[in-house]
Amino acid sequence: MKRTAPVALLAFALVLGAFPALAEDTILFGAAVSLTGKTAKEGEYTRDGYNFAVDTLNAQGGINVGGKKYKLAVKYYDDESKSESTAQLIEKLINEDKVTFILGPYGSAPSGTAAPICEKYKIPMIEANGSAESIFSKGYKYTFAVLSPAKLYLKGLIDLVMSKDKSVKTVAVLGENEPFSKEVASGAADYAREKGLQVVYQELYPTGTQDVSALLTNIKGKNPDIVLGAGHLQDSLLIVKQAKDLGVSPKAMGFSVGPSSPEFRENLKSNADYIFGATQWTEALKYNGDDPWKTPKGYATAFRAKHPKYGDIAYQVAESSAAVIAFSRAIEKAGSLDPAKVRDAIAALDIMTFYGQIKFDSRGINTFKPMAIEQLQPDGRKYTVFPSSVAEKDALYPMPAWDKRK
Amino acid sequence: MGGAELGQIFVNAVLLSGILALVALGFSLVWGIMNIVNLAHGSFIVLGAYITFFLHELLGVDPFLSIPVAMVALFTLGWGIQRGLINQVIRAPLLATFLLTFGLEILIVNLINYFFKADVRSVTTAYSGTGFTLGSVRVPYIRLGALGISLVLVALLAWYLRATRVGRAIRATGMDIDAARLTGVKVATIYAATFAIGAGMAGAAGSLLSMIVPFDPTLGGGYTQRAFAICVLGGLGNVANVVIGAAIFAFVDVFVGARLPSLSRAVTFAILVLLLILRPQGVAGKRV
Amino acid sequence: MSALPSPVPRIPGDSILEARGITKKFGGLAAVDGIDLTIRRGEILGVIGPNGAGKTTFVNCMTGLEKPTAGTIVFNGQDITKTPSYRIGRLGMARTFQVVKPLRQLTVRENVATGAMFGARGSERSAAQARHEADEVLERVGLADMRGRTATELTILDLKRLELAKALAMDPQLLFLDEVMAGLNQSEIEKAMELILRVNRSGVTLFVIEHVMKAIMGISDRLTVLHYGRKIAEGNPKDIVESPAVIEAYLGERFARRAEAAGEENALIEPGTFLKAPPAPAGDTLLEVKNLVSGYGEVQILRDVSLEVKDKEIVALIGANGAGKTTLLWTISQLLKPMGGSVHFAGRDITAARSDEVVGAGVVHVPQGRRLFAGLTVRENLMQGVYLRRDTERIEQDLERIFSLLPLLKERAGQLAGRLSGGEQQMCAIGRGLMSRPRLLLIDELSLGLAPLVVDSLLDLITEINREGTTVLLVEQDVQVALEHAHRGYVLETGRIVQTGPAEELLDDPRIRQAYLGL
Amino acid sequence: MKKAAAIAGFLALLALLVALPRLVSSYKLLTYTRFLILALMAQGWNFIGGYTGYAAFGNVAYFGIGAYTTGLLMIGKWHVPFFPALAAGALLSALVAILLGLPILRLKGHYFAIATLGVAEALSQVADTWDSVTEGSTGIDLPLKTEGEFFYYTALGFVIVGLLCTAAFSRSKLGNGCVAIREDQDAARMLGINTTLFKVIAYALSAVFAALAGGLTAYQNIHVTPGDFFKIDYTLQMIIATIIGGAGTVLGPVLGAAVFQLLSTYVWSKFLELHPTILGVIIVLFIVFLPRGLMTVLGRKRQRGERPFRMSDLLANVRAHRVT
Repeated sequence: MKRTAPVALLAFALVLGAFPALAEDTILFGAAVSLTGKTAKEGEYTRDGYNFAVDTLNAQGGINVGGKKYKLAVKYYDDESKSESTAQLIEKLINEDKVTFILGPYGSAPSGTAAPICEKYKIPMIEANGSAESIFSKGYKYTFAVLSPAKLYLKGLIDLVMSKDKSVKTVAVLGENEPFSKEVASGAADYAREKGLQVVYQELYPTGTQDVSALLTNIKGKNPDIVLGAGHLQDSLLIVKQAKDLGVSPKAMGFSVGPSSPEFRENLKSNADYIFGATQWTEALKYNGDDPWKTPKGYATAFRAKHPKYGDIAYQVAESSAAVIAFSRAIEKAGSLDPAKVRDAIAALDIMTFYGQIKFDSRGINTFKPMAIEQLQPDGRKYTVFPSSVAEKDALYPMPAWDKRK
Repeated sequence: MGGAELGQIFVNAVLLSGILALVALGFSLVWGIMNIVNLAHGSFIVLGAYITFFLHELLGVDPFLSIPVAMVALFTLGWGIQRGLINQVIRAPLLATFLLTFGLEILIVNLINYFFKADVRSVTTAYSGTGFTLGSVRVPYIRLGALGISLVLVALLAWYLRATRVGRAIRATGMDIDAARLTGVKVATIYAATFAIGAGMAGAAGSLLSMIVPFDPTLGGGYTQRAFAICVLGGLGNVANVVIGAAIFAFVDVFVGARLPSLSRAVTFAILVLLLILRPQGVAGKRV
Repeated sequence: MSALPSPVPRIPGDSILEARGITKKFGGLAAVDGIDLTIRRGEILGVIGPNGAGKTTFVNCMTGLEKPTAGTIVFNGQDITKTPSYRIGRLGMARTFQVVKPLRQLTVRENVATGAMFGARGSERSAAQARHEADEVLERVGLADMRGRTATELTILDLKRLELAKALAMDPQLLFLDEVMAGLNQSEIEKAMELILRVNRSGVTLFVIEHVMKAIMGISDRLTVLHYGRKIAEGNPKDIVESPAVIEAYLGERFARRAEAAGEENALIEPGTFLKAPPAPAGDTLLEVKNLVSGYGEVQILRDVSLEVKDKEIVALIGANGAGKTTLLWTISQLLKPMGGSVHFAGRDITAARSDEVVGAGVVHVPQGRRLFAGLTVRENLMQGVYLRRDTERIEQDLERIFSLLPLLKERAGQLAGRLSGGEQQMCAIGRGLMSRPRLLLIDELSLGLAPLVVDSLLDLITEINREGTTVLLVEQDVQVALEHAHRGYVLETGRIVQTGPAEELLDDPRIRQAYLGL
Repeated sequence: MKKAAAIAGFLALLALLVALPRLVSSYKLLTYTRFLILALMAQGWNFIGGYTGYAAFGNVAYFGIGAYTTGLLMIGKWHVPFFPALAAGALLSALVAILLGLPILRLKGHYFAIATLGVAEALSQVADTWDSVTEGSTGIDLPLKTEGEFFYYTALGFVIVGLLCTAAFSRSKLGNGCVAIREDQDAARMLGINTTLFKVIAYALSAVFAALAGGLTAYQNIHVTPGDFFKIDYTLQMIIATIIGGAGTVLGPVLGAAVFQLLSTYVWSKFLELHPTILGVIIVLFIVFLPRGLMTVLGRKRQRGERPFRMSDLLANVRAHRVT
């Protein structure tokens, strides 16, 4: 007995130490993001975004649920950028770690596999990084996305160019054969047709493609006014590099993913100039929201204060923070932690934030927030150039041919 | 497609086959001599790419000049891995060595990921993307240079294996390990040298790729697969076969890519399987 | 062999297998060259012939493992020339492999059961019945107590038995035995012979390839002799071994004449019939092998071998196939690790050395079957010989030296070694050995599969290099070739040295003929 | 006597396995289900890779075919119930395996490996682009099925059937013939074995198991995309599991699957960022010290009177497979 007593104590301590998250006044969120594998970088953005919002809210004393203050905490797992792992980890978060709510993974495919699990346990998930509408076409009730849907990504760019130049006629669209990019590509192509442009080239290339010279050669033959790329960062970089290799010089060139992240310029140096990029959010936008940071600027400053290593802030960070804000507001509205109640509160949510309006349509997508377009300009900086209401600078158009640059 | 396009696509294919030849060179050597399919080959390529990248970023070394550094570094690593690990299981069943190298691949890739993070990198120099135009056909300098260096290294290895004492011993060991012993060859050393050379070549390939494609720690896997396919297409046992295999692969890939991009890999592999069934010893190779 | 059941009655002229004009070509040369052969039901047909006579290839053709280039095979009145080998097995033909082919990871019982499952009566048996059948076969061949062992754990004798058991389990009517006795010692051979006779008496027709003459003489009803892919003799065993053609094929032509002479009463042998090897120089011991024990895995081949080679000597090591000659050389050059005993070279203990150290010490091994690097040119093969040499400046002149000794190689210098003829390959192999500047040259089966003329020129070469100071240990199955050119000789039998002495004494010793022809 | 004890132990284990869903959280249950599914794949691979000795590197193709056939039959205009759909998937896989096997099983060693790998890659891209049928990279969604027990019991059932099949196979003429082929094709032929036929059967068997695993996983994950269901990871996992456990043994694949799945899950939850690295190290160590799998430690046949395994044998293993 004498001997066992301390052991028992120790064990008890361990048990307590093991579950700090379950301490009374904390709401535990669960998230399976990619920390290794193909999208490890974006996964890191996502995690930073979630953490930043949670810390900020906690610093303000947490959130108020039915007159009681709760702190927030997030339990993370690494899905290795493999969506089948996501499903498994969401199960783990819900069953083992007993999380109350789920914050989405990075990417459309993982979100696609996470959604049914949340549906199965009736645990609401707000995700910030999966905008493929295929996720929301299944009528899931517990999955919501704060970001604008894939098909809108390049819409703004087409509008922008057409406002600048009435003479544009032709568009080429190439996309990665993967749910999200596929939707971006077809969305852009459809919108271009709708606007009376002629889509002279529309092809999908397989994920992991290391050489697009063949596609670009075909495109060069068609000599389109606009070249749109819908893939991931790596693809966008590859397309620009090889476009220069092959002297493909359209009047405008834009991508769904890539230009908005700092690595784009780090990789391409001055070759990144004049490239347009779609973005869910930039710190130049002029929203005035009701949240700890109010404006994009406010958010950016606060975030940089915490993460000096960041240059400009990738939109994945902001939208991830936005997901946490949306959750907190919905929970406060519901005034309870009951998943069903919170779910309904989310569905009914309509708030303005530093990230823009957050309001979900019947499927759970935030179709109310517009996309913005950025352009990398020769001064080495990146400017929001669309929508014009919030444009920091006028877009440089047309893009000078590669060999005409000094 | 028009004549101009055909010409351009043809040139693209030629340039691509050069790099692919170098990618598959070390893989083929190790397979041919030691009968090991080295799944860690891709991770060696990635290491080469990172070496070039950091030398360029931090010390401003011109990527082409960093190739020898990458080769030496990978050579050393390869030697160590062979003596330390692979040599321990080299006589185990085929799949054992296969999985050992697979484990190595996971290990190396994720160590890179852990230390250098998953950021996408690429080496961009003042002359990146510049080139000259023949008629309507663009020839970018870097890819041309890559082609040149690949061919030089291929030739160098061919010469080394043919004309030097150790090179001859390497080929001899690959043909008859016991007879080689009877001429005084210490097989463990020769194997180490073979594997190290293979790794060194992978390093060089990595250096070149770092200028051509944006990369992250996961770049390698795809190239291991390509190397595998190229060796089968070309056949083992001769450096020249690698070039042939690479050319076939590149041309199929590029031309199919130009017609139906989304099916390029399917078609390439379909052709590969057919070739295997019709000519198991490879297009150029002798049965091994 | 007393308690044997009585022979099965034979219907004269009733043949179980008719082979007509069987030819098998590999590349250019014919390993089997138009052999006609009939096997009578119920008989034991013995087949002999020097290595490379095409015996095994012939069996491969009969059993469908290789498709003959020409000729027809009729088994029990049915043409099976084109039948796939697995069907042939089911038709009631079975074989053993000279190089045993056990199913290594399987137990002895499973090995044999496999035969019982798919053999002539396999279809009638369930797997379980097959295993039961296997046990009975194992009893018959005396492997019953090994049934639980995996094949990898068996000795060579048991592996041979297993080979036989697998074949028997297939309930064959005709069984091909390919050198089941090679490497067995006397008492083991006795056992094997008895076993084979039992099998035959139980109604199985046998086609027996064997080098151990005593055995083949003991069991065969008829004897066929193959040489260079042709049938050179067939008939009653006694007559066959007396026939000069056969003795010549085996022991060389002068020996043959001597045999004839021996036939006549006290005939005189004119002097000079034998070339006498030069008198042995009195050098000090260069190679000393003491009580060497060696083999593969758990299988002992060398049981206890001691021999010594003096500086500047040519020593011949002779003995029947499977006596352990090659094993001895492999152990000396450390391709096999000795299990016991010691090897000293020039006073230095090399028992536990690495193979490259042995070569470095000056012991160079020209292996059986040449083992050239087929994909390297002749020149490259020769140059590979200098791998360990540091005296680069003298290498070129050595190469010239080799070329002057073997002008043929000079002509072929640029060719791939794989494309050379047998003789040229042997030259190249010796050349490769010489390029290492050996103090002791180990040559394994110099004359194997080579035409007499070629052999003679090679022997002159050996004598030449020996005169220049290279010591030679020559392993040969051709007694005459070996002894005529050596100073001393050793006779190896089933892993032991049974006789030694000056070469010419051994040449005259009738026991040698006996060891070979079992007379 | 001993036998009785063994049977008792087995029944106890079985009882435990059956009771498991009552005892553990549904996540743990999911992990066990994953292990069972991996075991199922490994059992399949064991037929062609373990017993017959052919390094099949494309079995994920049959996993994918099983998944898509099951899925497409369950949704769309047919609404076939799960089990018939699954059976259809298995059948189709077997058919494909037979047609492919006839030509490619003539290849040996690495060449067979790359051929199978190539087939898998090609199929994956076909699924990726054949929108009209597979909805391309977007993938298809099966009806939502939430009871974890269902998948657990189904998988458990299949694995037990798999064990019985493997046990029967290893005792049957077929199994015996396949092993003979692995050990020495010439000898096998001479023993009267129709090698081509046997190889194809073994290959088809492995395809059926992969298909079952695929269909089950599809129904469990609901969301089926080419990217997820044709990825080489599955092939590698089934091979690793089999090798770790012991290729060509009855229990090996299941044992290996358990070790691999549970180890990786554990490492996963413990090391947020280093887990793949650690997994790599584990694989490397396994291969170096036990290149022939765990069954060489546990599965020593008693009637052969072999001594029990000693730690020193690990080093012996290394020595046995090294060159100097």
